[in-house]
Amino acid sequence: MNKSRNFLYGSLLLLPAAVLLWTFTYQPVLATIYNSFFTTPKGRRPSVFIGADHYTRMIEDPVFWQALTNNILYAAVTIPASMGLALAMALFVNSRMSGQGLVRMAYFTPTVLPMVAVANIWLFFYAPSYGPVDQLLGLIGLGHNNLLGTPSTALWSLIVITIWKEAGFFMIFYLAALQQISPTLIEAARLEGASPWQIFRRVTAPLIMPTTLFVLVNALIGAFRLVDHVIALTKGGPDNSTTLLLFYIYETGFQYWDTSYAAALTVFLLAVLALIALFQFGYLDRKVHYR
Amino acid sequence: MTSVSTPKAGIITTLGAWLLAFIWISPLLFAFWAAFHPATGASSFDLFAPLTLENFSQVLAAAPFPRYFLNTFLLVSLILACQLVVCTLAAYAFVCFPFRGSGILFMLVLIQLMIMPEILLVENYRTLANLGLRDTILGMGLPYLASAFGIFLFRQTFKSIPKELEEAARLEGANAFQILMRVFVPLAKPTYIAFGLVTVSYHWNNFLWPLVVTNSVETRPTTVGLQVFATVEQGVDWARVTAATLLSVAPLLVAFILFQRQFVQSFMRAGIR
Amino acid sequence: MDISVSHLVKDWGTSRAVDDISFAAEKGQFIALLGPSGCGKSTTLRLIAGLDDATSGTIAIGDRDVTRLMPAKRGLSMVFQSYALFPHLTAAENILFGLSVRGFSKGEQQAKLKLTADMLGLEHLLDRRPSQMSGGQQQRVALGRALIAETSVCLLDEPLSNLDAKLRAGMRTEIRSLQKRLGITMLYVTHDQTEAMSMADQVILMNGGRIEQAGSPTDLYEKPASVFAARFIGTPPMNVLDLAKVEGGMGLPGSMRLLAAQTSGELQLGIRPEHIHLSDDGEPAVVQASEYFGADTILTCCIGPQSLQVRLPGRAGVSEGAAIRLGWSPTALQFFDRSTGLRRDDVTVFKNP
Amino acid sequence: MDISVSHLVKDWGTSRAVDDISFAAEKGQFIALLGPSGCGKSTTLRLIAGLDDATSGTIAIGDRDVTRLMPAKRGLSMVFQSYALFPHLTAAENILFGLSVRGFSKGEQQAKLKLTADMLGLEHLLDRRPSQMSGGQQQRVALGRALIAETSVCLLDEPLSNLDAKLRAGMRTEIRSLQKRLGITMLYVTHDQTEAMSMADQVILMNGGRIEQAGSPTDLYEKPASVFAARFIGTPPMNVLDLAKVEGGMGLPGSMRLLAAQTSGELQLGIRPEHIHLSDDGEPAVVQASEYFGADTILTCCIGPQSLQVRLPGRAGVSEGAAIRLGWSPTALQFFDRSTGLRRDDVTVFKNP
Amino acid sequence: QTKLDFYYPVQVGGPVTKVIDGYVAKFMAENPGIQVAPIYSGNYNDTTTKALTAAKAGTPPAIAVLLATDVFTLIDEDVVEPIDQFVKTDEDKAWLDGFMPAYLKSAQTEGHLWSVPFQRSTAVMYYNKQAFKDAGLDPENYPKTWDDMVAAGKAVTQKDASGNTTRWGIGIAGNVGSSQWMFGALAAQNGARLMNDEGTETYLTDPKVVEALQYWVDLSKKNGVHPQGIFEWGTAPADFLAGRVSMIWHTTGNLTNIRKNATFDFGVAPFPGHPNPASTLGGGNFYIFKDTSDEQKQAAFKLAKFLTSDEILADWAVQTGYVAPRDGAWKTQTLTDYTAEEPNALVALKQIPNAVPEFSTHENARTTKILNDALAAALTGNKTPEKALADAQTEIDKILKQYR
Ligand SMILES: Nc1ncnc2c1ncn2[C@@H]1O[C@H](COP(=O)(O)OP(=O)(O)OP(=O)(O)O)[C@@H](O)[C@H]1O
Ligand SMILES: Nc1ncnc2c1ncn2[C@@H]1O[C@H](COP(=O)(O)OP(=O)(O)OP(=O)(O)O)[C@@H](O)[C@H]1O
Ligand SMILES: O=P(O)(O)OC[C@H](O)CO
Ligand SMILES: [Mg+2]
Ligand SMILES: [Mg+2]
Repeated sequence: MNKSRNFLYGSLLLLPAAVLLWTFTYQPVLATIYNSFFTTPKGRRPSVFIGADHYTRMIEDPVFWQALTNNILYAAVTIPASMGLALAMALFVNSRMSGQGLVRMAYFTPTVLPMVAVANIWLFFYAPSYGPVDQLLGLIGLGHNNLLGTPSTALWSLIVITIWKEAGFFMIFYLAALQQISPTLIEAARLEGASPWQIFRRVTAPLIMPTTLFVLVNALIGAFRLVDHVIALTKGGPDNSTTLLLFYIYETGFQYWDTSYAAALTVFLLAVLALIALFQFGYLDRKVHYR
Repeated sequence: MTSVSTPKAGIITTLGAWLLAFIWISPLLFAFWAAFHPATGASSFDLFAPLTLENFSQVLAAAPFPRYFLNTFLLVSLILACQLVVCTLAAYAFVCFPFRGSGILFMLVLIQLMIMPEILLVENYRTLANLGLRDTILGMGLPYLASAFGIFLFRQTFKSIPKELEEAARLEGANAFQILMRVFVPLAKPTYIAFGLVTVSYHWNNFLWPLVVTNSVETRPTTVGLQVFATVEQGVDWARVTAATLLSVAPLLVAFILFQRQFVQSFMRAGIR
Repeated sequence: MDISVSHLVKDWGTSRAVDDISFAAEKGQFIALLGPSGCGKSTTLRLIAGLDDATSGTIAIGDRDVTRLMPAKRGLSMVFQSYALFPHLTAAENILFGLSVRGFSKGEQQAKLKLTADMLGLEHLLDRRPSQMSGGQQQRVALGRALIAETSVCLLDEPLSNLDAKLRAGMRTEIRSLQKRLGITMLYVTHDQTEAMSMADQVILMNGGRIEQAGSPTDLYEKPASVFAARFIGTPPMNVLDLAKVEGGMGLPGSMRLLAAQTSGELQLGIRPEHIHLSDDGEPAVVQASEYFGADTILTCCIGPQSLQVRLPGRAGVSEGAAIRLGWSPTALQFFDRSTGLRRDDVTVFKNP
Repeated sequence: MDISVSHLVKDWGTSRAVDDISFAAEKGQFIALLGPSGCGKSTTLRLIAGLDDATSGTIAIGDRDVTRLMPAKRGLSMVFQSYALFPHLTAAENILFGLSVRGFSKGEQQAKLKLTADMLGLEHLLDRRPSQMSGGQQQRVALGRALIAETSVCLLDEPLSNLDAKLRAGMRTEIRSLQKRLGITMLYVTHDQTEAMSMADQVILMNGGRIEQAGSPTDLYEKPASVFAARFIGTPPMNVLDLAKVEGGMGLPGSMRLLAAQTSGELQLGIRPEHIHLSDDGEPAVVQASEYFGADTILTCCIGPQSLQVRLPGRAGVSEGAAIRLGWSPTALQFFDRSTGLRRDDVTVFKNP
Repeated sequence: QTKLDFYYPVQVGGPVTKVIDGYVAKFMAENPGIQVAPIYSGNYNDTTTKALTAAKAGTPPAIAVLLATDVFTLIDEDVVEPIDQFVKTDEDKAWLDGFMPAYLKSAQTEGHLWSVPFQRSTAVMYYNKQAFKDAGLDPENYPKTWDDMVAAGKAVTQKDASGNTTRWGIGIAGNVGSSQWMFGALAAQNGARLMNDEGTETYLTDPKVVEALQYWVDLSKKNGVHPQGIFEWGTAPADFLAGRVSMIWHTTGNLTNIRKNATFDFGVAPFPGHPNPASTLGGGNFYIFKDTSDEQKQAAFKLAKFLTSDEILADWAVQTGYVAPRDGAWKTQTLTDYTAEEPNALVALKQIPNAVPEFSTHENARTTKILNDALAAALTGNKTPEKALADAQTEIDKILKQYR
């Protein structure tokens, strides 16, 4: 239809979303970048331009590097583990078995629970000596750990919680994808003599590839966004062993009140997310769409 | 749900699935167990400790959880209602009124899929303070009222609605608003349900941003309330903390258990994948 | 004139989908727009409906020039190939959609609904959703939605192509008799020549965005204006064979028999399968395949290097590889120019002694 | 016997989809399983393929009882209605899927691929994905995947129903000639009687899970075992009219003419539309509708209270409402028992003077 | 009508909020022109965060109870008024003079008094007399030196058949937000200070400070009387009450809680020394914020005075276990009755002369976090005490440089 009408209607309809997105996404991004070049205004010291000082400070900041390495380890473990488990769960739930509904519910339930609430339960699970996890470890002779209180295990403990929380969520996407696969395709493969493993490798897995990539992007974003359990369980400790990037931003901004340095850290996080976005639009969207 | 031709799972698969399910549900089972037993039972895990509702009544007496629920409910309703409207309008514009540059606008919108408001919490906090909306439910919801995810999802769904339906409505004399309300919206119902569920559970569970913007009991949502409750100066009392935890997850959990079938199905029908 | 289209052109980017189409339909006529896939039928229909904008040309409905009007203002109704029923509405709500968005009163709506439903035999289906109806029933509801507005022009885009063969035959007669009864003008798009031939008062045969031939079904069948028209119509279609120069005229290559008295130019011979019969003194041929359909048998035969199809009644009892002789009446022969593909009425048929 | 099925039964919960089916196919035969939607054709095929388990009965392929074997072990191949091509694989990879999962060497695979692709004319399509191919091309790839394994039995479930009419006719002859050339046994499910009639050596007509009639196409056409078979086959199908008692025998209600010498029981008369012609001393009838198809015209007429269809060659030139007279040869008449619907060969046709 | 927001650091609900609500109601009854809204905002950390957040946004609370140690941070952010500027009348002066100087000291800098003490504490040692008795120790003879504590710890520690410890000797909270407080005491016991009074210097590399940390680390590493890793402040009372740890260092503010829930005979002891006993002062003061109207400030001051009256402080001490920071309060009937019945309540008070201020510097949140991290690193064996403290000193120097 006619172009000016489209423009009028289109822009009117887009207006509310545009205003909101500008105010709470784009403008803050720009402001964050801008503020990262100034000192934090304190009641008695107005802010002054300091160029890239915050960024050099960042490079010298051991906590930042620790947060970054923690976050990379956190992502590198939680993402494949939760995706793999999610796929296994989806395959389980997609096959006919008794109690299928209950099993699906069990998998999915952690997803709907608030992370902070869940953290309280896990705090007990991880409690030294009487917590169930430690008792289980005790059974195999590895007992008496202060899992959350020891730097070498604290991050792993959070990783386990994250996997537990996220796998069920990703399962839904996989389940949807699996159900989208026409059963005749599986039948055709069976007729051709493919074993269950071959069917998975050569038919199912390629067909759910788009889902895998979609889930991957979500998981990547999540790995840099979810810090509720850090706040609730460890506050980044002990000795920063569980400090993740966003938690460090929160801590710097709202505990130390160094908002400008927090802005510089945020800019770094935004750059990471931009990389993910580039990866998605540049690579994933050009991936072969089979249907 | 399962198509008939899916092979029946073997015994090992079934056992594996059940074991995993048990592990996955055990934290919740434990919480139930601890919340209904006296405080001393919890940490020593005495299976035969007597049942009690004491913990719940103590929690309710100790903290204004009903108020927190109300706050969460108001917050979630506000966000959901606004998101539905704002995202529907935007998606409709992208699908039915494309103009020069709307493609680029859409790409811009997609950026917000990556940059959730909580990442920008320092700046957003400043904005909110300038608006004088700190420590208000509106302020807590405001950064989320336009959801890129919603726009993306609705656009996708609207695009998948056969063009002929829109054309048929146009031929029958329906105007743009009628077409939206009488054709697009009802047809996208599964997507709306799925999106609604995602939004509700996201904001019911959201913590960091509300933690930053709320100060008072009058605005604090359940998650923050629970965190404040569990932040100990005098020592953790597992029984009461699990009781409080259960209280705060209960509404969502009950809703989920009741509607899990629809939840999962609408998720799939909405083609979120 | 109820519909009149002149010099209609539609470009999609650089490609021309509709290329200077003009035709007119009288009130109460049933016009079929026929042609192969991609020839521009749907585009033409959509231009008339106003769903797309014409690049140039004019469209008039009744006596109004509607070229620039909105679809809803053109005073026509349309039935879509996919029916385009609203899946979330019941049959009744679907039929009433237009009246309801136009703000007709409930009473009026119900009265009209009753009439339409009676006419189409939909009374017991009114509460069902499209997903609860068979294809034929959905088709009827789509018709109902188009007819309830009582516009004088109704456009239909391949309305039967999603139905199975049996149903299609039934709906064909149903639509046609409805159209006659209500006296509305119908413009009917189809790529199925059987449908066009059996239903239309006038067939407009399109090819590559242009009109190839327009006329009554008999015209198209008996006097195809081109090889394209000849081969497009009829199952099996007309046989078109190259002719070669023979002593004294032209004949089939490899045969001495003269068929045309002409000697200049390159000619093609057209003959319909049902006009060929077994004949002891006919042209020798070899059977390549034989398909039995109960009422008829279709033979595929070779005469020299060329192959042609023959329709014989009942079970022919000729097996593959058999040598037979084929005869025809000279009046059954038609001629085409091999280079232009156009019909040649100036060729003298050579009458065999 | 290449396929032999005996007393096959399949229950879905409480409803019986396949009800005691037995038949056998000789090596190299083309068998069509024909019947209306829901009659159990696909279920029968899937039982034979081993995709579903039979409730009771046995299935043998070649000389092996395969009733309890896995699908892949039964030595057969299958073509699905939806083609079931793997969307992420190229045509070549689709065709080779079975060989590759069975661990054939690359060399063998390529050799066989070349043969199959040549045979089906797929050489230039081998690198394309299904989404980049037309329906007909996809169909060919699906056939290729079934044929490359060189099993002696191939099952096909409505392989052509997703194609348009023109393509369907082409593929029909292609499949049939391939089958003959390779000498494989094909079991072919269709609900389209034209397909079954024109392709099959033997047609198995199913209805409600049971076999209604099994025999050659000519048998089914000329000697339908029941009213169901009579009406299922032929376009338009056979006219089946109730007979009433008349002086000295039975005739059409409202007519004095005797048709059957019988007087007891309730009879129905069957006559095919193409066996009726206009005849000056025939039965009086009124034309209700006339459909012109070029080669033929189908008239729908009334004789007394009953309606029947008549197929006349060319343009009949009879308009609606005209009074005509219809004649037929006594040999064209068939009789059925009105209560059982079964064929009655014992009825004496009354020869009009 | 003047409206006041009053931030108070406690988990919402809990018995303590009822008490505060009661005081506020009483105050409002006496001052009909003032309306006070108490806002319970979590632990000290959260409350400081909230108050600062609010102040920066221009909507500060009129008055808040925040850690005494936050004084530098609050001054730097320029959000609080010096309290002494409200002190005009003689009566006010008398009120001010009634506070114990030890508690006032930490609130004085730049020549002003910035806050007034309210719920003050010292850290004390709770010990399980039953466990002492079981181990053959004299339950009344609590450990007085570091060595005593190790010895007692060894005596009460119990292991099961497989060698796993079922009861620990001593637990000192090492988590973020608590460890700096505990460590201040340890350092003082060894005769060292962690920082100067101006909050511009820290002395973490002082060998005595390092030695103090080494002692803490050795409690578990060498002597095996302390749980490994980080012992949590939050779970400490539960562990003590469940008999899993026989001695804990905790705030006196937990006395009432432990008194109510203990199922065994327990004692409260002053901290040991090496050789001189020492503890740290802790707890919260009233701060009055800038950026509110004069009426609100005046009303806030009135509230502060009301809540720090001898009667209220006495009642507060009974209700919680906190130390009333005014001598006058200890002379009230309420407290004399109470201490007669529960002499443990006096332990904290008696410790005051031996107590040092809690760790506090400019940018306190950040320096405290750095110190916490260093302590955690040492306690978990990631770094040696020297290295951990030296690293922390370097980091803190970078931050405090600008304030010197
Ligand atoms: N929206 C469009 N944009 C670009 N090209 C189009 C569009 N619609 C149709 N075309 C092109 O215009 C030509 C005519 O298309 P049209 O749909 O009118 O054919 P048709 O005769 O209806 O064919 P069919 O029988 O397959 O429906 C085709 O080449 C088609 O690809
Ligand atoms: N998986 C199944 N579960 C339950 N009932 C089934 C199943 N598959 C088929 N049926 C039922 O069995 C009967 C026969 O179905 P079948 O698919 O064999 O019919 P068909 O002859 O192939 O029909 P069509 O021509 O529509 O494909 C039908 O009533 C159908 O509803
Ligand atoms: O728990 P409190 O009130 O004694 O305070 C303890 C310390 O000051 C915390 O750093
Ligand atoms: Mg079309
Ligand atoms: Mg079928």
